[in-house]
Amino acid sequence: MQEIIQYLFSGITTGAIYAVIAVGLSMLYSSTELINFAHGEFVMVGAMAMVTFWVHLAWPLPLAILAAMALGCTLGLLFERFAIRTAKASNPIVLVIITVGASIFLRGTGMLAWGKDPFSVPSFSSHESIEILGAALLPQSIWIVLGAIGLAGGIHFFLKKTLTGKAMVACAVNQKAAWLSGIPSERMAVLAFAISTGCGAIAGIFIAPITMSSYDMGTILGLKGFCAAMIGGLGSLWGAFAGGILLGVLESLGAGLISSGLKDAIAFILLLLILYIRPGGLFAAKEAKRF
Amino acid sequence: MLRIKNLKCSYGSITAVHGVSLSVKKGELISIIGANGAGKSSLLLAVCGLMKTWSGEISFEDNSLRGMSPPSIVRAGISMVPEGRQIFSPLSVMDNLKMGAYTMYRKRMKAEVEKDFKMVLSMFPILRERADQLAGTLSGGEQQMLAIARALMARPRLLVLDEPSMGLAPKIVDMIFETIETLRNQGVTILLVEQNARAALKIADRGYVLETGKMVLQGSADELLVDDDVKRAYLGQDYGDFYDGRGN
Amino acid sequence: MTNQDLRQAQSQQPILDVQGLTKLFGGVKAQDNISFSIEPGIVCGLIGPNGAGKTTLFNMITGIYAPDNGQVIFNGRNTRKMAVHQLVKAGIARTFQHVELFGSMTLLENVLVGMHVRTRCGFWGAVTRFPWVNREEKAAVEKAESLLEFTGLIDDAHKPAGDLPVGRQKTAEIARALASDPLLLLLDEPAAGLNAVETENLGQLIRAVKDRGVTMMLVEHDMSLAMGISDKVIVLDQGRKLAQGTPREIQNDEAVMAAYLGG
Amino acid sequence: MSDKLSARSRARIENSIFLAAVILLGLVTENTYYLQIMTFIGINTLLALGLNMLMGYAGQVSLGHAAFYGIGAYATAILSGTYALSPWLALICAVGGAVLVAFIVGLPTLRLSGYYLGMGTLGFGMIVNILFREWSSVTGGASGFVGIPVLEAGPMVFMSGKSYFFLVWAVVLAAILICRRILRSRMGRALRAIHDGENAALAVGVNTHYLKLKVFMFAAALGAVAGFLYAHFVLFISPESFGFMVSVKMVTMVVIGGMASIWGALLGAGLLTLLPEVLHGFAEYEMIVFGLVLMLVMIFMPQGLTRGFLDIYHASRKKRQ
Amino acid sequence: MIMKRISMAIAVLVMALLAADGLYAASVYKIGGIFSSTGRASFLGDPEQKTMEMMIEKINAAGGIDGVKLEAVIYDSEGDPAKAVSAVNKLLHKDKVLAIIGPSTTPTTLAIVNFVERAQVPLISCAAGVKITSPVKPWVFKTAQSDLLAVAAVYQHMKARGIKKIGVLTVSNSFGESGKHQLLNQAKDFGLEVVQADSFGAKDTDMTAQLTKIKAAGPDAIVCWGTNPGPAVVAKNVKQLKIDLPLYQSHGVASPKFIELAGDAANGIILPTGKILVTGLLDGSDPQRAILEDYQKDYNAMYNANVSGFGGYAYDAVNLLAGALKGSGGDKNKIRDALESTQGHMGTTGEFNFSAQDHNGLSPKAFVMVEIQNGTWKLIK
Repeated sequence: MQEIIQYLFSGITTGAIYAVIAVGLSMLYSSTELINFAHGEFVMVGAMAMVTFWVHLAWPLPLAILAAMALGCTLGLLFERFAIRTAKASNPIVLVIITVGASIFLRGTGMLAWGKDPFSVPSFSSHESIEILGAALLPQSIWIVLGAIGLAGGIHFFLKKTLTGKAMVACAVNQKAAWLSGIPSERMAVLAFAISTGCGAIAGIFIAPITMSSYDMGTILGLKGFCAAMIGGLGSLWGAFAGGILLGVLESLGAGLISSGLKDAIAFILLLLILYIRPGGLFAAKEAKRF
Repeated sequence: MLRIKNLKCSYGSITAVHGVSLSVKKGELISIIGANGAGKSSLLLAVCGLMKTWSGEISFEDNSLRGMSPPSIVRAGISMVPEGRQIFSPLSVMDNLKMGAYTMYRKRMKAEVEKDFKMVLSMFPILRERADQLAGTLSGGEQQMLAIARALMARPRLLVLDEPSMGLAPKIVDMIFETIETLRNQGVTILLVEQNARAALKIADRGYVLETGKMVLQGSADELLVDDDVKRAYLGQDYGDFYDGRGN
Repeated sequence: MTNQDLRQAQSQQPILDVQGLTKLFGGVKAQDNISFSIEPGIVCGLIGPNGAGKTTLFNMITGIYAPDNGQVIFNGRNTRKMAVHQLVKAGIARTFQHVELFGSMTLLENVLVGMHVRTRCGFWGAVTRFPWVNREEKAAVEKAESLLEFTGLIDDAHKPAGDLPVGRQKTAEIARALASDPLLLLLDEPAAGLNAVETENLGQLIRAVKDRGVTMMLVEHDMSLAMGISDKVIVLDQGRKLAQGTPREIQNDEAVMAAYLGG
Repeated sequence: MSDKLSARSRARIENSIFLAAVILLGLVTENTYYLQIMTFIGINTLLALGLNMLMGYAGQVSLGHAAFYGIGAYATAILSGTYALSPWLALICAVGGAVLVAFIVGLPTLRLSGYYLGMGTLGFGMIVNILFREWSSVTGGASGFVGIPVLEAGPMVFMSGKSYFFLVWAVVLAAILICRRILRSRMGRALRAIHDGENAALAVGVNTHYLKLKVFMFAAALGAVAGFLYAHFVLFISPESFGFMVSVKMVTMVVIGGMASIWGALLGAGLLTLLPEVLHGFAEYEMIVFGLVLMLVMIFMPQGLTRGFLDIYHASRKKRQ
Repeated sequence: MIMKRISMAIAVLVMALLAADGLYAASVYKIGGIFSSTGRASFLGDPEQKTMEMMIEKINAAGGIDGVKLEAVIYDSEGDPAKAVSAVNKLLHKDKVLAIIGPSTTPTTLAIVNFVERAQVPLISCAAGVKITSPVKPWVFKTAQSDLLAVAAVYQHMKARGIKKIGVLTVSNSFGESGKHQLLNQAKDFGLEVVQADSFGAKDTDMTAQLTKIKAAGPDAIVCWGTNPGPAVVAKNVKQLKIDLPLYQSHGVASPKFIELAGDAANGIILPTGKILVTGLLDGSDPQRAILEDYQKDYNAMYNANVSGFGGYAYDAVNLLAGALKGSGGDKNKIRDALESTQGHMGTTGEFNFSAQDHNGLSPKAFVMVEIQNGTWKLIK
C-alpha cells in the first residue's frame, strides 16, 4: 500500500512535468495546428538558463525564473518569425521537419553554450521530504504540481478571460471569421509561439532542481510531452494536462509493479490502445487532420 | 462609397467572375442576386480581402483595396457577415461580440464599445438573453443575428452580408430582412448578396443580377422584381427553348 | 453476368430506391426523411437552393456518409453495409462539384484509375508482369482510349490532367466515372464554371451517355441545362423533398418558385 | 503516342544512366572508406524508397519506420548468428516477419490520421526498440549483438568494400525497378491517385485503407532488407541504430529529397548520409550547421531538393533566354 | 527567392567539396582515435580525446618515437555504433593509420572490432565491457578495467561488512547492462543474494519508483551501476525516500562531477575507482603515484581542468602504444606483438601485464574503494 502511494507520488511529479510540456505543445497546436518537435529543446533552454542565472550568476530566484522564461519566449518568437513564417510550405510535414531542424540546431547551440556536462540546480525550498502515509513527498514535487496547475490555470484564464486570449481562440476555431472581425491572425500566431515555448522553458525551470540538466535532456522530454498531449487529445488544454499526469502515473506504476525496464513500453502500449479505442485522444477537442 | 470596376476573379483555372462593375453609394441598400455559382460569393471575398487573385479595381471611399489584408479592410470601415454565419462556436455570445469589436478595443475606444453593446443588444434582445451561452448552442436564426451583431461591433461604414437567409426557416428569414431594413433606416450602407431574390429586392434600393460570373441585369429594385429575366436566371428556360436559345 | 444482362434483368424495378433517408449533423437535420426512386435509363435532375442538402444526399448514396435513418436500395441491394469501393464495383460512379481529377497524372491514367474496380493486377502482378497482367493492361488502355475517343478527349490523352482547361477537365471526370462501367452515374454540378458553348457540349455528352444506357442523376444550377436534359426533376429545400416531376411541372410549381425566389 | 513512348524511354534512359553511374563509381573508387560511405547511402536509399512510397504516395507518415529496419537486422542476426541459419534463408524470414508485423500493426494504426498516425507509429517504434534493448537473452540487449556472420554466396564473399558496394546497389537498383513497376501498374496508379486526391480515389473505387496497408507492408519489407544489409555489413547491431531519431532521420531523407519522387529518395539519403561526414570538419558546430542546413532547405525548398534544383535550373534557363 | 535558392545550392556544394579534404603524405606515424566526444557518452570521450591530443603533442615535443613524429587523426562517434563504423573505415582506408585508440563505449567498440581484425590494425579500446577482450581477439586490446574487476572489488567490500542481501539498480544502456550481468553472476561467489534487480532509463528524471520497490524487498545494501547523471538522481532519491541503507555506486561515476551533481546526497556513498581519483591520498610508496601526478599536472596545465579516470584510459593507451611503436618501424604486426608482450607497464589505471590470453592485463588491484565524505573522496583501506 505504502509503495503504491509512493508510486503515485512519483508518477504525479513526473506527470506534472509532462503535463507542463504537453500544455505548451497543445496550446501551440490549438492556435496554429503545428506540432513543434523542438519543444523539448525549449525545456532544455529553461533548465540550462536556470543553471546560468541562478547557480552561476547567483541572481535572486524570482529574477532568474523570469529571465529563463523570457529567454524561452524570445527564442520561440524568433523561431516563428524567421523560420516558420518565412517557410511558404503548404505541406505541414515540411513545417514539422523545420522544427526537427530547429531542435538539432538548439541542441547544438546548447552544447556550445553550456558544454557537455550535466548540471545540478538546488531545490527552490528545503530538501527534506515530507512523509505522508509512510510515503515520501518531495517539496519540489509540490512546487511542480502547483506550478503545473498554476500554468494550466493561467493559460485557461488567458484564453477564456482576456481579449487577446479570446482572439487567439477565435483565430484557432475560424481563422477566416477572425480575419473578417479584424483580428490580425499572424500576430496571434507569434504570440501563441512565444507562450508555448515559454511554457517549455517553465517546464525546464521546474524540472532542473529534481533531476540533472544537460544540453541533450530535451529530446526525450519533448517526446513524452507529445505523447501526453496525444493521450489527452490535441488542442485540449486540460486534456493535455490530464494526459501528462496519466502518462507519469502509468510509467511509475509500470516501473514499480511490472518491470522497470519495460516501463516505457507499457506506457506506449497503453497509449496505442487509447489511440485505437478513442482515435482523438481521451478529451478530443477536434479532429486533428494535418498531414 | 464602394466602386468595383471590371472585376475578374479566378480560383486556379476556374474563373468565377468575368469582369463585373458595380457601385454602392452612401446610405444605399444594394442587393446582388443570382443563383448558386453565379459568382456572388467570389465577388465578396475579393472585396473583403480573403481572395487575392483578382484583377480590376475595387475602391472604398476612393482608396484602392488592392493588397490590403482583411483586418486592415475592417479597420478601413467594411464589415462582412460571412456566408454560413461563421460564428466562434466555443466562445460565448458576449465574447463573439467582443471579437467583433476587436479593432475598436485596439483603437482604445472602450467607451464606444460599451455604447455599441447597448445598441446591438437592444436591437437583438434575444442575444441579451443568451449573452453567456456558448454561441454554438444558438439556433440558426440566432446565430445569424449574432453574426450581424458581431459585424456591427466594428462600427462599419459599409456592412456586407453574404446570403443571410441561407438555411433558415421562412419566418426567421423575414425577421432577418426586417432587421436589415432597420439597419438601413439607421443610416448604415449595406451590400446584400442573396439567392432569395424577392426578399432581397423588396428591401433594396437598387439591385444587380449575376449569372455565371457576369452582370446580366441592373436597375432599381422595383423594376427587377417584375422582370421576367430574373425568373429565367433562376429557373432556366423551358425544354423547347434550350437548344434553340443556345444555338443562336 | 455482364452489366448488360444485369441491366435487362433489373429493368422492371427502379435502379435506385431511396427510402426515408435522414442525416443529422450535430443535431441539425441535413436530410429529413427523403424518399424517391429512379427508373433505369433516365436522367434525373436534383435541384434546390444552396444548403438544400443535395451534395449530402449524393454522399449518402455513394456511401461516404452513413445515413442516420432510412436506406438506399441500389439495383435491388441494400447498400447499408457496403463500403465506397464496393458500391463502385456494384455500379455507382460519380463526379465532383469542384473538379477532382488526379492532376499530376495524364488523362489516360486518370481513366485507367477509373477502371480500378474492373481490373485486378495487384502488387505481385506489377512486379512480375506475367502475361495476363500485360494482357489486362493492354485491354484497359484500349478501353480507356475508346472512352476518351467517345468523350472527345483523345488528343489530350497524354497530357497531365491538371494542365487542361476546366471544360475538358469536367468532361474528363465523366470519362473517368464511365470507366468503372457504372449503372448509375451521379454528376455533381457538371456545368459549374463552364461557358455557354462548353455547357452545350456537356448537354450533348450527357445525352450520349444516356444513350449508352447509363442512368444518371445530376445536381445542377444551370437551370437551362438541368431542365433541358432531365427526364425527371426532384427539388430539395432545407433537407426535405419539395417536389418531383417533369421539368415543365417543376417550372410551374408554386412551392418551387417560392423556395427559389422567396415568398 | 509519342509522348507516352518518350516518358517510358526517358525512364529507361534514367535507369541506364543510374546503372552506369553505379558501375562506374564502383569500379573507379578504390578507397574502402568512400565505398563504405556509398554503401551506407545505398542502405539508406532503400529505407527512403520504402518510406517514400508510404509518405509520398499513400500520404501516410510513419515516425516508427526504424522498427522495421531493426526487425530486419535483428531477425537475420539472431537466425544466422545464434541459430546458424543460412543468411539468405534468414533474409526471407526477416522480410516475412517484418511484413507480418506491418500487417498486424498497420491494420489498426493506418485508420488513424495526421498527428495521431504519427504518434501511433512512433509508439510502435518505441516499443520495438525497447524490446531490442530489454530482451537481452536473445538480442544481446543494450550492449548489442555480436557474431553476425559474413554474407557468402557460393564462391562470393561479401565483405566490406567493392563486393558489398555492388551487392547493396544491386538491391537498390532492383528496388527502384520494383517501385517503378508498381507506380506504372494499376496499383501504382491508384497510389498516385491517392496522392493527388484521396477523396476522388475513394470515389472511383480504390480501397484506400487496404492499399495503404499494402504500401505499409511493402515499405516494411524494404526496411527489413535494408536492416539485413546493414547487419551483415557492420556485423554488429545495437538498439541505438534503430531508435526514434533514426526514424526521424528517414522521414527527413524523404522530405528533403522530395516526396513522391524516386530520385528524391536517393538524393535525400545521399545528402543525409554525406552531410554528417562532411560536417566533421565543423567539430563542435556540427549539430548547429546540420540543423541550419535542414531548416534552410525546408524553408526555401519546401518541395525538397529534386524539385528545388529543377526550379533553379528552369529559372536560370529562363533568364538566359 | 531564386537568389536565395541558388545561394543555398552553392552552400551545399561547398560543403560537399570540403569532404574531399587534402591527401598529404609525410613520414609520420599516424594514430587514429575514435571517441564519443559528443552525445550521451561525451563525459567519457571528451577527456579521452583531450588526453590523447595532449599526449601526442608531448611525445612529439620530445622528438617523437625513433625520431618519427606522431600524428593523431581523431573522429567523433557520438556514441553511435554506425558512426563508429564509418569512422573506423575512414581511419583504416582513408587515413591509413597504424593503430587506433578508442572508442569510448562498449557498443561502439564491438561495432568496429570486426573491421580492425580484418584490416589487421591494432586497436586499444577505452571501454569497460568484458565482451571486448573476452574472448581474446588478436588485434584488440583495452585499457579500461573490466567491470568484472569493479564488481569484484565492490563485493569484496560488502562481504567484509557482513552484507548478505542486496538490491541492484542499473541504467539501461550497455554500461549498466554489462554491470548488471556481472553483479548477478558474481553475487553467489561472495555469498550475496540479489533480492531485487531493477533498471532505469539513461534520461529518466526520477527513480523513486524503482527505489521504493527495492526498499520493499528489504536488502542490506543497494548497488547502483550507471554513468552520470542517473546515479546522481538515484543518490538524491535515496536520501529523499529516507532509505537508510549503504549505497554503492560504480566506477562509472568516479569523478568530481558526481559529487557536484549529487551534492549532500553523495555523502556516505561507497564506490570502486581507479587510483587516479585519489592520487593525493595514495601512499608515497604506491608505484602509480608518480605517473598519476604527472598526468594530473600536464592535463591541468593544458586544459585547466581536473583529470578523470576516463582520460586515464586514453593516457595509458597512448603510452602502451608508444612503447610498442618503439623499434617497430611502423610495422603493424610488430606493434601488435609488442603490445601483447608488454609486461609490468605502470599506467594510471594500474599495472598492465598483457599476454596472449589476456588483452586487458589488469588485476583487481587496479581498483581501490573510496567513500564520499563531506564532498571529498576518502580512501578505504
